Amino acid sequence: MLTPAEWAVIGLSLKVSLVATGLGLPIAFALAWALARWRFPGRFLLDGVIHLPLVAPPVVIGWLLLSAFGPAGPIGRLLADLFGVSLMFRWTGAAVAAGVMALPLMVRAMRLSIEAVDRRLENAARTLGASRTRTFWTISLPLALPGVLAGVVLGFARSIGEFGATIAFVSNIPGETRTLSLAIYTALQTPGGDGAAMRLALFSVGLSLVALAVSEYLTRRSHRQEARDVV
Amino acid sequence: MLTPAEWAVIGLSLKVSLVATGLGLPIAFALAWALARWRFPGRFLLDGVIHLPLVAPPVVIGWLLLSAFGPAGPIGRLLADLFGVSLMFRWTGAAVAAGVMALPLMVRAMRLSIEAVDRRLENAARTLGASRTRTFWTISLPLALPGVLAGVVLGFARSIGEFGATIAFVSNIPGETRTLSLAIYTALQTPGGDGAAMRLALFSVGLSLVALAVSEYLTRRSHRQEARDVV
Amino acid sequence: MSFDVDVQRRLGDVRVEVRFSASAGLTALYGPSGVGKSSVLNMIAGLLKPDRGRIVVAGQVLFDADAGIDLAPEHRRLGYVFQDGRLFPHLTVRDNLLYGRRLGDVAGPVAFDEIVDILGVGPLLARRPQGLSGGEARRVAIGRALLRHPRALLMDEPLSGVDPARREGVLALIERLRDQLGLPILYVSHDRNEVDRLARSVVEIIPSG
Amino acid sequence: MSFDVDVQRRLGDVRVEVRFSASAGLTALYGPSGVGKSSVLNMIAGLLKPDRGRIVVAGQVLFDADAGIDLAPEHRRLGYVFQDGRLFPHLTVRDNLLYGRRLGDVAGPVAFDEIVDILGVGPLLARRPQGLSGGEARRVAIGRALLRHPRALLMDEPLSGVDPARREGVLALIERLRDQLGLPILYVSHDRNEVDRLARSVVEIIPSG
Amino acid sequence: SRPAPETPPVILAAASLQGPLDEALALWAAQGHPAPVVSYAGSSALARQVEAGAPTDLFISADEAWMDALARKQLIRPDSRAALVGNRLVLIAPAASTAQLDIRPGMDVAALLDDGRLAMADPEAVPAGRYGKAALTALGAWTAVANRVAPAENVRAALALVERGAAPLGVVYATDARASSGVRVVGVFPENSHPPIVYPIAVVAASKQDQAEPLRQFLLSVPAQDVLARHGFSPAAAP
Ligand SMILES: Nc1ncnc2c1ncn2[C@@H]1O[C@H](COP(=O)(O)OP(=O)(O)OP(=O)(O)O)[C@@H](O)[C@H]1O
Ligand SMILES: Nc1ncnc2c1ncn2[C@@H]1O[C@H](COP(=O)(O)OP(=O)(O)OP(=O)(O)O)[C@@H](O)[C@H]1O
Ligand SMILES: [Mg+2]
Ligand SMILES: [Mg+2]
Repeated sequence: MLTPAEWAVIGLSLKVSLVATGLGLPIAFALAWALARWRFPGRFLLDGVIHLPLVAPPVVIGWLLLSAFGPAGPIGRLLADLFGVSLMFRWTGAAVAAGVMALPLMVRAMRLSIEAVDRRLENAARTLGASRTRTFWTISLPLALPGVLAGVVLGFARSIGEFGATIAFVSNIPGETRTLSLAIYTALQTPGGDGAAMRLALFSVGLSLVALAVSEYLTRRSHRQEARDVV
Repeated sequence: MLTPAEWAVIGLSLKVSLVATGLGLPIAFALAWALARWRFPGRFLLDGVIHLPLVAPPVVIGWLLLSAFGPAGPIGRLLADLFGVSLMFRWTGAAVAAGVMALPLMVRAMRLSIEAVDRRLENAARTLGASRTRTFWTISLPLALPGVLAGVVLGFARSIGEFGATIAFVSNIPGETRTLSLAIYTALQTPGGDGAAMRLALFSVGLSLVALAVSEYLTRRSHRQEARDVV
Repeated sequence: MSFDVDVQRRLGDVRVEVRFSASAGLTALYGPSGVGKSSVLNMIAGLLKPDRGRIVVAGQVLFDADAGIDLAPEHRRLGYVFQDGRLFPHLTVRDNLLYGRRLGDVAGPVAFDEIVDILGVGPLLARRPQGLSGGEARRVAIGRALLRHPRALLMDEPLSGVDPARREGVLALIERLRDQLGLPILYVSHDRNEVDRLARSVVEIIPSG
Repeated sequence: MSFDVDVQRRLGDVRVEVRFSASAGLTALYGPSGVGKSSVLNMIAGLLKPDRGRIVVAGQVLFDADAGIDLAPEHRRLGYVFQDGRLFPHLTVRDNLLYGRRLGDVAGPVAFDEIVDILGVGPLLARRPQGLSGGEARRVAIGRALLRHPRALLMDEPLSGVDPARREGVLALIERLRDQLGLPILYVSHDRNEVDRLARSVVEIIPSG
Repeated sequence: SRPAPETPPVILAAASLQGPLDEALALWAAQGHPAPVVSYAGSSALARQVEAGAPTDLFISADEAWMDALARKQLIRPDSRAALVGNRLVLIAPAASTAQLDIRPGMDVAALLDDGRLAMADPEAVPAGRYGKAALTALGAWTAVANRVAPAENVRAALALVERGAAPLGVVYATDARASSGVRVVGVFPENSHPPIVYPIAVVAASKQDQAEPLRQFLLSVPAQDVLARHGFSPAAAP
């Protein structure tokens, strides 16, 4: 049903999106936590910067990434000098692009849930001898879980769909940066490629439905409620 | 500092984004409510469809909109026959595109907050004589407000940044559908257009910072907490 | 009969099964923790649906499984003081108190100012529930239920957390509602003193099965 | 001295100002609603920072504004039964009870099984707090604080909502902790009977200016 | 055949070359060379990647402007610049349309549009749009349609607007029109009505790939040009 090339594209998309969401998750959570819990100078500015990838057209973000991470860019040079690593034309660069674009969505969802956590329960944990760290892991984080899962789903879906920043940053290299979205674009650029594009689009949708289902399952498990109606 | 043409672009962007977010808000809230509160067959599918604009590359959504709302499309024909209205190449079409792309973000944020509303408070309102409707307006909605505001900010920012679906659906007509994002894209297409693009991008960012600030203000006002530390 | 209750409902492993008829006045509902007292109040208030049974309050059938009657909570006109407070966090104390006030009847059986005075919540009116002390919140909850101008009262340990000084005033108020207005009251308490003082009849629920 | 407290703190318009020294045994904190009893417990527990003052419990300085001492709540080793319960909704009753258990000391002064038995929460162990009745939740909260193996106890109306049958057992348990283990206990209650039975000394807080 | 080098050459090519170029490169690979890596995207994005120092060997642009920009910055080897292929512009209508028009000076495109719009790649930004504007201007038809244009993101998007009946007419490349069953070619614009449509190719200055120059020459050679011509591209005279 799927050609080997299509399988490769799906595998690549999955890899890129999982890495983008996986690495984005702790960063997004840390940012969400800081925005929800701390008052510090520059807080509003940080909030604005996080929203940037949402507000600017993706190609602008791709271009900014290119300027920063490209071989001539400041971060790109640093990475090359220190680790001999380059993101150019690499799937790692695609993951960075997807992660950056997904970040605002992840942060917002997580922040909503963190702000809803009942601080009195955290205080109760402290009186029971739990350090800040233990309180975080055993109380705050589990209570914020719905937002974390929602953030992960949004971020994963956005990563699967990410196109503009990726193609502008790491181009459209088959097997390396040509994810599902880019493959769909490529197919659409080929005369008569609409059919292939639609097939691929269906797989995007399939992937995200799986992600949705997993998150629904996890949410339900963590909130496994007793049968009693809430009255 | 800004040319009249640039002012026009900013005005148009604002109009398109405000309409997209304004009309999207009740729809998104209704969907979020349904997903959070009701169990119905097809619920999972609905959830998947809502996420579609996030997962598929924007151009695919643009073409789907074109197929549905175009003169030959089923909805397009209906609109034309019933109201003599066409969205093609109109700013209204741009607003529809932006709204569709923003929808998943709005729905998710609102749903998170709706799920966090304490049902026992709603029950208390009912015993005090409030109908379902009054309970909704006076209890459920105010308690879900953080999510509604977060959804509106995300949606507005996404609308400002929306590019791919818009240009595919209603093309890039100056004064009608050329929003900030499309103008930025146009500028980036020509060698040496970087400067103009960056200027415009700064205005996108400015617009969304204003939206952020307004939402922060509203959130804080609605949660105006008494000075007492939560202990 | 002011309360005519015959209900049955499963909650997890527990089976709540209660049947009683109470004449006018205040009826105390008594029984060990977890026996289902709050659940009975919830069923009468329309928040928890009995698996089967019939509920009649002050002559009106609120629920009848066989007849398919199940009045919405907002149509039962009962004042319910919840065991767990449930003040609306986004409203001021004043707006909490006035939430159930029926449009039109500004002057109820007991005036707003008098209730505020008896409960001693006057200085709190402009505040939000968040910073209230335990006893303060409790008194606001009592006031909110009374100001709804109910046809009958359901009170689930209303005086827990209320200090002795205020307690006297509230007890007197309850007696007044009971005697002067003839309000049927169903009252849950573990405190024998309260029950002895207020109750015309005591219904004791014993664990079933 | 088991409690040596001298604190002051503004809360909105209210000024809470309390000074007392309590010798060993159980000390009752008594006073009208809103006078600041819970706030004092919160300050002792380290959850609310006094504007100025000093707190010494069982010989250890927990807070001293002048000396700049302010121990984190988790280092104060106090068992706190909150006025508002605060069970962890995502944990089972068992995990709630064991949350404060210190690693290593499996057998505390009072064994898990015995506490579960006295509190009558055995059948609830596998459940989540959500469906618990008022009295059940209260008893779990008591057990949770005791199983933390505290150096001293803070109890804010711990028996409100607990039914007479269980109350006797819990009272006996508190007496045992007080006498056999010599645990200093600070006890807030509006119930004169409880206070008379348990307290060696009563500290009455009166509203300040 | 020679031993294959470790890394294949990297080509950045305008998206509209996608199918035909792949076919031509397959011939190259069939000769025993390692298959080149090709990235298809918009010329502007690709040119910026070259600017940023991305590791590439060949750049094929959809128009001269971006190649000029790279040449000015000495990012391509000047002697390697050549015209790879050319293309033609056509006026299209939906397949079901009965529109008839002679493409010649003085033609009335506006009348055919009725109250619809003329779909074309953005005349301000996209090469195909610039050529289209030039052609319509040369034929004296631009002023009448200037504010009736639907500027699309690229040629394919313009084609999609016509295919779906959203626009009654469109200006696209001949190569795109011929591959679509949803549109009908109304007429071909005379070659002299617009600047020559050229896809320039050049070796990137920073390339260290020995295969780059042979590959460039292969693409300009008869077998490769035949493949491209079969898809409707016209052979371009070397500049
Ligand atoms: N999902 C459930 N699974 C098992 N038991 C449940 C469930 N929901 C409620 N229960 C039990 O139903 C019983 C009745 O609860 P209810 O709140 O009515 O008790 P109560 O008589 O008001 O007790 P209290 O005096 O402690 O407030 C309790 O034992 C409670 O644990
Ligand atoms: N932000 C605030 N503004 C005004 N008053 C406040 C604020 N926060 C707390 N208070 C008041 O501080 C007082 C002390 O509260 P606390 O909970 O300590 O009382 P308490 O003695 O425990 O009363 P109770 O017996 O009712 O539990 C209360 O009157 C409360 O309303
Ligand atoms: Mg109860
Ligand atoms: Mg208190």
